[in-house]
Formats: sequence, structure tokens, C-alpha cells
Amino acid sequence: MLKLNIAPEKIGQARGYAKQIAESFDWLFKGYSSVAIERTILRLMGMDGAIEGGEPIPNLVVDHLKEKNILNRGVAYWVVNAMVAKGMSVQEVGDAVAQGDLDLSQVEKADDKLVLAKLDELVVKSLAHIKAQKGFRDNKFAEYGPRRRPALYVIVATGNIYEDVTQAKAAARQGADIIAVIRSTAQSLLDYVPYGATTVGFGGTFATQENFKIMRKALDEVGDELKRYISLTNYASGLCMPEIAAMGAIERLDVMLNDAMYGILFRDINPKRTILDQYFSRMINAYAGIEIQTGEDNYLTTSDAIEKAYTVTASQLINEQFAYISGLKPEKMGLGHAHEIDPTIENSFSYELSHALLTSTLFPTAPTKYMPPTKFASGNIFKTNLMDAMFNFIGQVTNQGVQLLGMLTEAIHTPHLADRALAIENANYLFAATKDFAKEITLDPDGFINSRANEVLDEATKFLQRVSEQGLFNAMRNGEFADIKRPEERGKGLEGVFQRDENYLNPFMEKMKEELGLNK
Amino acid sequence: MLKLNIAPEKIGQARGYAKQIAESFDWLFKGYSSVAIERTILRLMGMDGAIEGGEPIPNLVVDHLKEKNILNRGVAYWVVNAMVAKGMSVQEVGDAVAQGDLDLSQVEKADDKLVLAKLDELVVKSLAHIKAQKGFRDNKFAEYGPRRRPALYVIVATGNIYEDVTQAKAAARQGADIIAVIRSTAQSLLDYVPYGATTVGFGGTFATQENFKIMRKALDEVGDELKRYISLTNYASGLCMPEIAAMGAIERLDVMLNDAMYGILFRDINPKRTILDQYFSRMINAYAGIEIQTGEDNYLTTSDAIEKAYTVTASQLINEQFAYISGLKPEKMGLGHAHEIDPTIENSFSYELSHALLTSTLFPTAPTKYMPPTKFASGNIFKTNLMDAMFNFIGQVTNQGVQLLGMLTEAIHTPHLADRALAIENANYLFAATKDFAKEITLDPDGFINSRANEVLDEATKFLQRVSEQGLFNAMRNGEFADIKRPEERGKGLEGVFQRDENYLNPFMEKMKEELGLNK
Amino acid sequence: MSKIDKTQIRPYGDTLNDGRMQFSFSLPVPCDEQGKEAARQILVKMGVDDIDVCYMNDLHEGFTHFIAYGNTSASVDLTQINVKVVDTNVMDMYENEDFIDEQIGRTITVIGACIESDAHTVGIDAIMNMKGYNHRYGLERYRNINAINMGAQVPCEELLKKAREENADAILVSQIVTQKDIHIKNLTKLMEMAEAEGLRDKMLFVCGGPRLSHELAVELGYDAGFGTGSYSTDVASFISITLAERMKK
Amino acid sequence: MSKIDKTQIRPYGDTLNDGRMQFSFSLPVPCDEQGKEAARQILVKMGVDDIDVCYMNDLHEGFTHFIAYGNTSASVDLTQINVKVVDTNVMDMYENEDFIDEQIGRTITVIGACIESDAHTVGIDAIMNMKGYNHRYGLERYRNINAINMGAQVPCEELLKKAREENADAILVSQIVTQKDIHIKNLTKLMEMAEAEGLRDKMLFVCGGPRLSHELAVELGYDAGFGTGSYSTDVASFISITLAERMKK
Ligand code: B12
Ligand code: B12
Ligand SMILES: Cc1ncc(COP(=O)(O)O)c(C=O)c1O
Ligand SMILES: Cc1ncc(COP(=O)(O)O)c(C=O)c1O
Repeated sequence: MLKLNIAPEKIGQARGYAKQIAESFDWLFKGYSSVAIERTILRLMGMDGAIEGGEPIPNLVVDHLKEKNILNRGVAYWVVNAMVAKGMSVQEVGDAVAQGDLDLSQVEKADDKLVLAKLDELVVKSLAHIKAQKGFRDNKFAEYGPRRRPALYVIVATGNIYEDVTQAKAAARQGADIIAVIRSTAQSLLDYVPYGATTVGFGGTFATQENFKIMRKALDEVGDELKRYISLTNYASGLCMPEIAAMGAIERLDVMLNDAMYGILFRDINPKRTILDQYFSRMINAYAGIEIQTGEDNYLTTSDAIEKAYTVTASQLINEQFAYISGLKPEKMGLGHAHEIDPTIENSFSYELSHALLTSTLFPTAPTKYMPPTKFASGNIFKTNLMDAMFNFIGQVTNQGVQLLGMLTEAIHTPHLADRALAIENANYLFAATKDFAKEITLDPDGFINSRANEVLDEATKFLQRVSEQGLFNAMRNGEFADIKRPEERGKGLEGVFQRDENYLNPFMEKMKEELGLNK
Repeated sequence: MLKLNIAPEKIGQARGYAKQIAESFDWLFKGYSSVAIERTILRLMGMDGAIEGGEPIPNLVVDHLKEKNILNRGVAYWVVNAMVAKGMSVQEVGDAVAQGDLDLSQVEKADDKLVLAKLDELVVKSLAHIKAQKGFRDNKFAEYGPRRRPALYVIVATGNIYEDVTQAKAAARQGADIIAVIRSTAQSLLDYVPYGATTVGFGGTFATQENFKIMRKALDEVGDELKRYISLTNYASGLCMPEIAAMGAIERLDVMLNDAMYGILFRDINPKRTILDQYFSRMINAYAGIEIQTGEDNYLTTSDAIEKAYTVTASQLINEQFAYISGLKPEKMGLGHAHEIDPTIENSFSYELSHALLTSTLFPTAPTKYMPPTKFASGNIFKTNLMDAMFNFIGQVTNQGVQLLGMLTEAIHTPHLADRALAIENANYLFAATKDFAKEITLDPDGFINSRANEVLDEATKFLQRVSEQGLFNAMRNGEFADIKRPEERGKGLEGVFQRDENYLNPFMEKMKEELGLNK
Repeated sequence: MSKIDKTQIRPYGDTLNDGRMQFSFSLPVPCDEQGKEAARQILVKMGVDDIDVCYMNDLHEGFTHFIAYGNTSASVDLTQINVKVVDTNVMDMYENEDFIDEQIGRTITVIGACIESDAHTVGIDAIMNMKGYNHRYGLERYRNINAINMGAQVPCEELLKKAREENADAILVSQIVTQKDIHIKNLTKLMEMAEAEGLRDKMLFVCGGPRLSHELAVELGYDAGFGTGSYSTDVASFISITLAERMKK
Repeated sequence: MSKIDKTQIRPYGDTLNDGRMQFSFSLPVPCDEQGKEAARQILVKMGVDDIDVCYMNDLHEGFTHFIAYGNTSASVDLTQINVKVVDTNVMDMYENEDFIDEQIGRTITVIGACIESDAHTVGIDAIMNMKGYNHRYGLERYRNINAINMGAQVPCEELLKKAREENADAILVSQIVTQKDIHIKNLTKLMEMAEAEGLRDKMLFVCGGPRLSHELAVELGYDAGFGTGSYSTDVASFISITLAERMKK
């Protein structure tokens, strides 16, 4: 059996540091909220839409409360108060605020009991819908059978949601298990979620609720034909993490890119804002049965995959601990890593095997997300296809959860229709060819693969210890991660973080925590 | 360490049967000769050329003696007798016979001592040249370093020797270690060797001495530039086995396709003729330091690679024993096998690994020749390239001697210039990536790979036992090999086999046997 | 996605009618910017634009390999394309045997061969041998087909001689090697000889091979042609249905 | 092999001037003989003959993927192709440092950035960062180069502002994303702004990226362009030699 020789205590130690790092944020999770979290509450209550010019109603409502200096109590109270006081629906309140017809700070205070009752009604209804979506998914998997492992994950990235649908359906029929709709680059940095169906964008089109709905419908149709549930992925990361998570929960996405630190490190979003938002965002994912995926591959697109292998391991362990805090189960933690070793070096296969095995050893039940070669992909499509084959070989023998298929045209363009079919064929061939190979072999206990994995884990442990000693925010300030300095008081979106007052209400979070058993 | 668990006694048993099979041909080797052997003697003495119409002089001389019913004494005596009696050179004798100007049966008998002395002079001179060629090769390897293992072996097959030269030189510069010049199909069936440089042919151009010379010169030039000795391969098999071997020895080919049974099974050449010719042919190869390659791949182009895997093993063992009898050392036995398993079956990688390991386990010092996927290659060049990658992976980890590179266009055309470069790149990438992987792993002793290899060996042993009980010729008559019946008294070229009389002379064979230590 | 106009079909990369194609070829030019520009211009001359020569590799001896993407302006009218295809129903072996019993009422004789220089028997064997191919038995196994497989490198003369002797209902010819269009030459030769000998209309002439299509076969005067991925069932069905029809006339 | 006629360069498969090329493309056609014929006809319209559509695969949703080989009749005259290339000598870091000392006599200031929407910094970092790329140190390490790397997604305005402030000798712009020709648009924008601000002739403008060539760069008004596989040494040499030449004038 292909297995690493790693002392369980060593793993325990690394995990312990990561736990310490993640568990030091109680002050933040309990004491703060953000504009994104508040907009999420509005969306979960059922508020939607945008004004001409594109600004979403939830943004306008939150901005309004902020302007009135009463956001610290949370949107939930103010909006429901207006609903009760004025007998309006959620949407009517939102539209009226957006039109400037309603000043929430001026609405007479309704009876607190009535407000709470109304709120409860909204929460129950909303969470019932999400639970129904989860149930629907669970039933489909029960009916059609579970997802294969490694699952075949392909991206569509035409920049036009309708063209994406064609490609996604074709991909599903070609054998894909999971379709990821790549979003227009740097949507992370938008402090709102665009509205409606979109046909433009940059290397992808926007993550919008309508786009989610369109793609979900298409995949449900094709999935029923194929008698296979086709999973849908999009990105939560960025300034709207919890909002997009909520939209995904509502529209039944199945997988969400959701990394606890990606925004900070790779998008210069404020650390406080990110850690806070990811907390609620992941809780929604957990509640909705959505599998998250983390972005460790990003460490290796700029740094060397051997030298910086430990950063992947360290990040995975931190991501895991933050995920636990939000109520995610290991079965839903798609921790990331990537096959980015220079193909010209000797024994690149053994290096990669060692790194990939380390990931599946540390997270045996997680549907780990294995990213393909990208950095060393070249215009030589034949060679890139071979690199993808080695990647698929390793994905199969190390039992990765999700194989994010490499494209032979990685260095040239976002995938063409035929590129995806060739990628699926590549994976199917390699997976079948090496199906039980892992059962056949044992690693030399003192060999390179074992010692390399131990070395990476050691480096990661040392690193996590250093970070836990400094505290995550200080470590980021000091440039410990990805060689970039990210001070706590800098970065985008800090102004959207606020302290809760003693009357603050986030009834969704409370209910979810309760149901997820997070109130111990 | 990647190693099979096979009981040495089991291997010994299989080898024992093969030995019995091969060693039962003393009567043939001692009592018979063939027209091809006689032509070879003439060529080794220095006779060459062809008449208008293309018939080679050596053929005309042998036919002449046959017609005169005096061939049983061997050409050597008659030609040298004429030389001594008439004071002619070898070539003059040949030309005169060809022109009908000389009847060798009518030449007065010269003093036997003089004839033998002249003969000896010719033999010494000729073998000195061959030894010099061998020495040249040995020196080049000493100077530039030994061939890598697996060596990169590519074919050129344009059908035009000059176009072949361009492609061969380019291939050498791209990294090839061995160039095989594919010959026009079914040259096997010609009972003469065409003459001169040729620019036509069918999936290759003819094996001629001039073509050998042209290609040798080109490869020497490029090799000196690259500081790498580039080996040259062609085919001996067929009705001219020893003749072509002699030409290869003279022109310094380094590798020769030379299978003891190919001609019988796959070309319907007479069994006696083939076994007899291969004996002398291989002796020449051995003397000249030429590495032979056998054609076990042919079993799998028509039969199933799993079902008929044992035929490959059995044939390798028989080929090995015949090679020993001709004085070949294991280091020069390029026994063949092929990666021909249906890529759609599960665990094709493990199957292939098992079969390839069996070959390198049975013949650890032999420069085994590993043939690529061909049968399941399709017009999908991207997929074929992947199959070639798996083949290269296995070639590296099982330490094959020679990797006959697969082409991504295998199902379409004989290789284009760029196809070969992509094939070399594929091999170089896979070889480097998996360089020391075999050192890292151990096989499960009771796993599939081990038991599969044992199973194949068992089947081969049973088969060899059956053949040894019947005798090779009877087994062939009964269709034991490749499902084809080949009776001893049928097949092409039988009329070219004759019994030696008591005065028969083959001074080259005698000298070689002596020097190769085959006279014990 | 916009609607597809069947009269103007163009290649599709990731957007309808983008015309995107991939090219790979070698040129006798140096591996440098001048060579790369030569590669681009070859494509320009072929009506390609928006060209991205994304890879070049020195093949040595003065040659360079290029990989490129570009948009072609070429389009075809799908509605005007009518290819001849074998359109008889496909029956499995048992159905076919019954069909022969009922509609023909006697055993059919079929003679197969790889003709002339071609020695690739795997294809014709896949069609004819007992064992068959991909879970379809070959013609030899059909209860009421007398299948004679002459094997490799059969001269046209011999094939026709045998066909006459056996009073064949159909001749099956395989041609795998296509270098320098040798398959066309060989197939043409057989057909001309058959016509000269007056055999053409006495039996069905069927050919097959990886580069053969029904269209091409018909062009060469054959009754049917079968390419890559054909099965015994396709051929057997074609033969028995066509024979039955001819008998009716 | 026959002699190559440089005025009539054609693709080479395995015989001079055979014109053989490989094609791969998808069409919105069914995966059948009609679709295959459509694929063939696309190639015919592109001037290709002797076409072998050797593979087709159903991509579903009405599309089919084809792989084909064929002979193009296109040829180019290599003697007429003159591409502009950066032709300054390439010095290593130490030589270059000495050259700057001797020929320029002061520290050079170079400002780099990925402009506008582009966030791919690996390329410009390879040129500029201390560490460098493939055993060549980046410009930051050059003793007498003041290298300022502004990083990702820098608006043109900011880059030019910085260049003015720092009195830059050269600007280095990276453009990796090329979808919908965004790189052309961004590079044009920068150049137009530089001209409007009167900065164009005050400094060298150099750009780079995988789809950029010197030829294209010059067309867009830049002094030089560097594609895939460029090194810091190429760029540094170009800058110092060109600056030194300009100083002489
Ligand atoms: C196996 C093989 C051989 C074996 C053949 C063994 C045998 N007894 O058949 C051996 C090793 C002997 C061989 C020899 C040679 N081969 Co070869 N061979 C192949 C190979 C690898 C596979 C062919 C095959 O068996 N395919 C599987 C069968 C099932 O498919 P198929 O033939 O297409 O048949 C199907 C259909 O076409 C159709 N069909 C075929 N025939 C018929 C007939 C009828 C009536 C019907 C209805 C249907 C039908 O139905 C079949 C089932 O679906 C191909 C490469 C490849 N992967 O295609 C090269 C290939 C065909 N060979 C090639 C060459 C050049 C040669 C040689 C000339 C090499 C040499 N210099 O010695 C010799 C020539 C032999 C000769 N005189 O013909 C070239 C041909 C190039 C070209 N396009 O012209 C190829 C493409 C390899 C290459 N890239 O160079 N070969
Ligand atoms: C790494 C990478 C990323 C990383 C970038 C990290 C970073 N900090 O740079 C991340 C993950 C962030 C990323 C994001 C995206 N990426 Co990206 N990415 C790549 C990838 C894998 C490698 C690029 C690379 O680093 N190459 C290595 C360097 C050394 O080579 P180079 O850039 O060509 O640089 C050399 C030369 O060009 C030259 N050079 C370059 N610049 C300059 C400048 C000067 C002055 C000079 C002299 C020379 C020079 O010298 C360098 C050294 O030789 C490529 C695919 C590939 N293999 O090429 C895709 C790729 C470039 N990305 C792509 C896309 C679409 C995106 C996204 C839009 C995806 C999305 N929807 O989010 C975003 C967009 C980000 C943005 N706004 O630009 C596409 C672009 C398609 C196209 N042709 O337009 C590619 C081709 C992948 C694909 N097939 O889809 N990406
Ligand atoms: C975790 C994660 N989130 C989000 C993104 C991309 O989104 P954006 O470009 O909006 O930051 C990525 C891209 O690689 C990612 O890895
Ligand atoms: C051992 C051996 N000899 C010879 C040949 C080919 O030569 P010919 O076509 O003349 O039989 C082959 C072809 O595969 C072979 O394997």
C-alpha cells in the first residue's frame, strides 16, 4: 500500500499549532461584523435586486444604516423593525431605502417581541429553503450514487454565461463531475455582487445569483439525463465572501472556493475583514452542505514548488482549523495543493508524489483539491498534455478528492471545447491505467519520498510554531506568508468592519451555530 | 527497490527447456549450409557488385556452383581455387562467372596447400577489418562514454536513403542514441541483397551495403560533433540473414534485428533455412560486436497482449539460447517485448509493468528492446502521445536497455521530422521525472504485479516444456507458435539449403568459432 | 450561445464562429524570429488571421517545428453536404442468420483478403475470424455464411480466381497501408481486373481500412466501404440485405 | 534530400516541400460521415489537399472534434522576410555594470510594472527581482541600476507619474493576458498618454510578455519588445547600450 511513514505525533504537533492560530480569533468573531455580513443577512432574508447603474439594494441598505451610524446593531433589527412597523415586505423595505423614500433610523420602534417573531419567521423560512436545497442534493447523490474519487473537475471560462452553459453541458456529457464557472478576474475586490445574467468579463464572467441559477438549471437537466449529479463550483473569496456563500446556498452550488487567507495575501484585502467574513461565509457553506476549496496553489504560482512546499502544508492546516470553527466537517474540506514542480528537474515525479501524498496523509477524509501544472505549461501543447498525465497519475495513486484537470493549452488560452474533452480523456485513461497501483507498492521507509514528506512537514511545523507565537496578524505583518507584508490596519475593506453593539443581532448566524452544534 | 519475487529455480527450469530446444540443432549446424551462407562467404572474401538488372555477383556465383552440382563443397574452395589457378582476384572471379566467362567446375585444381593459404590470407584480412570496425566502435564508446540506458531508439522510414540521412542527423541532434533505418517491407523474402544506394521502397528503403555506408558516415559525422557515438540499426532477418549480418559487420552497424524464428513464423520462410542462417548470422554479429534485437513484439501485433504474454517470454528464452550457441554474450542480446495492452482496460499500467519487469528480471544484463504501443494507437495523436508516456515511464523504472520510441502519429504515417522530436522529448521528460522512482518502491509480494509475472512465467514454462518434448520443428508444424502451422518441409527458401560434403569449407565460420571460443 | 447557421459552419474554439484552429508543422527555416514570421505567413496565406505562433522548437538540420493557433475565415454549408453512407440496418449475428434463412434461403459465400503488397490482416481478421472483435463474432461463425479468409498479400489475380471457383457472393478487400496512395492504386487494379473478367456484376465488392470511407469506395466502383471502427455486423448486414434486395429484383 | 529553395518555403512532413501539416479543430456538426466531410471541406477551402481526417470525437451539444493531416499549397519567400529583432549584444551582469560605469557614468533608473488589469507579475519579476530567473540575476541586483518594480495592476497614469518623479531612463511594461487583444489596447493607451505628456522621448519604452515580439513592440511605438524566454541580461544590455548610443549623439 502506498503510504507515508510519518509519526502521528508529528502530525498532531503541526495541527496543534494551527489550532492555536485559528482559535485566537474569538474576540473578532464575537465582537465584530462587516458590511458584507450585513448584506448577507439581507440576502438571506430575501432582499435582492439592484438599481439602475447596478448598485445592489442590499449594499444601499447597509450603506444607509452606516451613514446613519446605526449599523452597529445590525441590519436585521432595522429592516425587520421597518417591516413590522410599516407592514412592508423585505423587498419593499429595500426598494424604498434604495429610492431614498425610507429612512430606517426614523422608523418608529415596533414591539421588540413582534420584531423578533418576524425575524424568526424569516430565518426559519430562509433556512428551510437552504435545507431543502441540501436535501435535494443529498437525494440526488443517493439516487445516482456518490461522486467518483478523484472527481473530474473542469472549468468553463468563456466570459459569457450562455456560452459557459454550452461548454459546461458538453463537459458533463464528456464525463466531468464538477463544473467550475471561472469568474471575471479580481471580482474579489468588488465590495458588492453584480446583478443579473452577465455576458462580459475577463477570463470568466461574474459570479451573480442569476448566473448561478442559470448554470444550476442547465447542470440539473444534463445530470438527470446522465443519471449523475453534476456539481457546480464558483468562488466565494473576496470582499463579498459571506454574500456569495449565501447566494450559493440559495441556488444550490455544491462547491465554493473559500480560503481563509487568500484575500489577504493575494488580493491585499484587510486581514480583519477577511478572517471575519470567512468565518460566517464558511458557516453558511457548512450549513448548506457546500464543500469548500482552498487556494494553496496560489503560493506556488509565484514561488518555487519545492522550496515553498511547506507553505502549502501550513496553509492547509490553518484552513482546516478555521473550517472546524465554522462548523465544516472534514468531508467538506477541499484543501488545495498543486503540481507545480519544474518538469526539467530530475525526479520531479517523486517530488510531486511525496507532496501529494503528504496532503492526503494529513487529510485522509478531505476531498482534497489537486491543481494541475500551470506555471511550467508552455505553448508546446503536446508536452503540457504529458505533464497533465503525470499529474493525473499522481492524483489517482494518492487518492485525491478532486482532480482539477489540466488543459494542454494552459499556456495559451482559457479552455476550448476540445481541450476539455482531451483533458477528460487524459484523466480517464490515467485513472483506469493506474487504478489499483497504489495497492501494489510500498515506499522505502528511508527513501527520498518518505524523507521529503517528513522534511516538508517539519518545515511547516516550524513555520506554524513561529506564526502561533507571533499570532497570525503579526506574522502577516512581518511578511511570514508568501513573502508579502500585510499589516492588520491596511488593505482593502477595513472600513467595512465594525464593532457590534450590545443589541447586535445576526439571527442567521445564531441559528446556524445552534444547528451546527457550534455553541458548546 | 522495484523487484519481482520469482523463485530462481522457476527461472532455471524455463531456461532449461529453452536450452534443450536450441541445443538439438547440432546436426543442422554441422551438416548443412545454405545459399545465403555461401554468398556471405563470398562477401566476406570481398566479392561485391551486381550485374545490370540488379542481380548481385555473389548470387550468380552461388547459383552457378549449384547448377554445376558442386556447391556442397562450399563456395570458398571453388572461388579460391580459381583465384590461385588463374591468378585472379576475388572480384575478377566473380565478375567472370557473372559474365559467363568462367566455369568454376572446369578450372584445373590448384595445389590444396596454396588454396588453403590463399583462403587463410583472405579470412585474416577480412576479419581484421571487422575487428578494426569493432575496435573503432569500442574506442568511440570509451571516448564519449557508454550509451545511456534506456537508450533512445528512433526509426527513419522515408523510403529514400538521402531523406533518411537528413532525418537521422536531426534525430541524433535531438537526442537519439540509436537510429534504425527501416527497410522496405518484406525484404525478408528477397533471396538476394539489393545493390547500391536506393531511394524507393515501401515504408522504408532497402537494406543495402551502400545504404549502410551512407548512413554510417552521416552518423559518424554528427556523432563526432555531438561527442556521442550514434548507433546504427538495420534488419538482418529473412532469406539473407548472414549476408546482411556480414554487410553490417563490414560497414559497422551496431545493432541488427535478428530473431531466430521471425522468418519462419511471420514470413513463412522455411524452418531449416532460418535456423541454419540465423546460426551463422548471429555468429558474425557476435564476432563484430553487434548487438542483436529480437522480434517478440510481432506476437502481440496480432494476438492479445495479456492472453499471449507467455509467448513473448518463451520466445525470448529460445532466442537467448540460440544466441549463446552463436557466441553472443548477454550484453549483446536485445531481447524484445512490447507495450501492447489495450489502454481501455483497468490497471493496464500494472499489467505492463509486470510484463516489462519479467523481461528485465529474466535478462538482467541484456539490453532488452522495449517496443511502444502501436496496435492501440489511434488517429488521436494526443492520446497516443499519452500511451507513449506510460510506455516511457515503464521503460525507465524497469530499466530496459533500449526504448524504441513510440510516435504520436503511429496510427497515421511513418514518422515526420517533428513527430520524432516530440517522441524524444516525451522520453526525456518521463525518464528524468521517474529517474530513481524504482529505487523508492517495493512490490507487494502477493500483489497483482508479482502474481501476474509468475503466472506468465509459468505459462511460458509449460509451453517450453511442451515444445522441448516435441522438438522445435514438430512444435512449429503443430501450430504451437503464434497459432500458425509451419512444417519443416515447407516455406520459402528450402531449396537453398544443402548438405555439406566431407570436403566442405567455411573458413570464416571456423575462424570465428575459434576466436569466440565455440569449439569446446 | 447564438443559434448555429448550418449554411455557414466555422470552427469553434470557445465562441460560436470564432474560427479557431490549432496547427502544427515544420518548416525548413531557422528557429528564430524570422522563422517564426515565416510560419505566421504560411498561415496568413491559408486565410488564417489572429495568429498566435505559441511554440517553436529547433529540429536541427535547418528545420523548425511550430505550433500555432489562428482563426480561419473558411466556412462550409452543411446543408449542401451529402455523403454516401452505408445505410442498411445493422443486425446482430442471430438476426442476420435468420434473415439469410428467410430472405436468401441458402448459404452465402464471402471471400476476404489483404490484396497486393498489404500484409495487415488484423483488420480483415476482425471482420472475418471466428473470434471477431469487440464482442462481435466474425463472419466465419455465421451459420449460413461460408467465409474464406485468404489472408495477407494476395495478388488480385488469385483473389478473383478464388472468387470464381467458389462462386462467391461477395469479395472483401482490406487495404491498410496508404503511403503514396497505394490503397487507391490497388483497389483500382482489382476493380479493373474484375470488370475485364466480367466478374464485377456477379458479386458484391466491399472494401475496408482506416482511410477508407463508403464515399471513396463507391467512387472507386465498389458497392460499399468501411472505415475505422467497423464491425462484422455492419458488413454482414450490408451484404445480406443487399443480396436479398438484388434477388427480389 | 534536394536543395532548399529559400524563396519557396513550404511545410515539411518527411519529404522536402510535401507541405504536410497537422490540424485540430471543432465544428458544430454531428460526429458522423457528414461532419467529417464538413471538416475536410473546411481544409479544402484553406487550400489543403490530400486530406486525412484521422480522428473525430463527439464533444456533445452538437460539436465534434477533428484531427487531420493535409498538404498545404501555401509557400513563403524567406528572403523577403525581415523581422525587426533586438540586435544589441548581450552582456552578463558584470560586463553590463562595467559598461554602464564606462559609457554612461551614472546610475540608470528603470521602472517596471504590469499595467492596467494585468496581475501576472512573474514575468516582470523574472526580469527585475534580485533573485532573477534561470541563473541570471534581475535588474535590482545590478550595482548601478536603480530598479523600481511597481508590481501588478498599475494604472498607466501612476506608472508615468512615477517615471516623471524618478526621472526614469527606461520604463518596463509587462502584458501577459491577451484575451480579446487587451495587451494591445493597454500598451497603446500607455504610449498615447506618454506622448500626450511629452514623456515619450525622455526615456526608453520597453515591453514584454509571452505574445509580444520586438516587431510588434516597435509597431506600437515602443523601443523594444521581449517575448517568452527573455532574460534580464537581454533587457539590461539593450537598455544600457541604447542609452549609451543616444548619449553619444
Ligand atoms: C499491426 C501493424 C503491423 C503488423 C501487421 C500484422 C498483421 N498480421 O496484420 C506488422 C508488424 C506485420 C506490420 C508491418 C508493417 N507495417 Co504496420 N502497422 C500495424 C499497426 C500498428 C496496427 C494495424 C492494426 O492492426 N489495426 C487494428 C485493426 C483492427 O484496425 P484496421 O486495420 O483499421 O481495421 C478496421 C477497419 O479499418 C476495418 N477494415 C479493415 N480492413 C477491412 C476490410 C473490410 C472488407 C472491411 C469491411 C473492413 C475493414 O475494420 C477493421 C475493424 O474495425 C498500424 C498502426 C496503427 N495503430 O494503425 C501500423 C501501420 C499500418 N503499419 C505501417 C507500415 C508502414 C508497415 C510496414 C510497411 C513497416 C515496414 N517497413 O516493414 C510493414 C508493412 C507490412 C505490409 N506489407 O503491409 C504504417 C502504414 C503507414 C501508411 N499510412 O501507409 C502504420 C500506420 C504504422 C506507421 N505509423 O508507420 N504492421
Ligand atoms: C501564474 C499565473 C497566474 C497567477 C499570477 C501570479 C502572479 N503574481 O504573477 C494567478 C493565479 C494570480 C493568475 C491569475 C489569472 N490568470 Co493567469 N496564469 C498564470 C500562468 C500559469 C503562468 C504565467 C507565468 O507566470 N509565466 C512564467 C513567466 C516567467 O513567463 P512570462 O510571464 O511569459 O514572462 C517572460 C516573458 O514573457 C518576458 N516578459 C514578461 N513580461 C515582461 C516585461 C518586460 C519589460 C520584459 C522585458 C520581458 C517580459 O520575460 C519573462 C521571462 O522570460 C499562465 C499560464 C502559462 N503557463 O503561461 C496563466 C495565464 C496567463 N492566466 C490566464 C488568466 C485568464 C488568468 C485570470 C484572468 C484567471 C481568472 N479569471 O481569475 C487571472 C487574471 C489575473 C490578472 N488580472 O491578470 C490566462 C491568460 C489567457 C490569455 N491568453 O489571455 C493564462 C494563459 C492561463 C489560461 N490558459 O487561461 N494567473
Ligand atoms: C481561493 C481563491 N479564490 C478566488 C480566486 C479568484 O478570484 P479573484 O480573481 O476574484 O480573486 C482564486 C484564484 O485563483 C482562488 O484561488
Ligand atoms: C525481427 C524482425 N525482422 C524483420 C522485420 C521486418 O523486415 P521484413 O518486412 O523484411 O520481414 C521485423 C519487423 O517488424 C522484425 O520484427
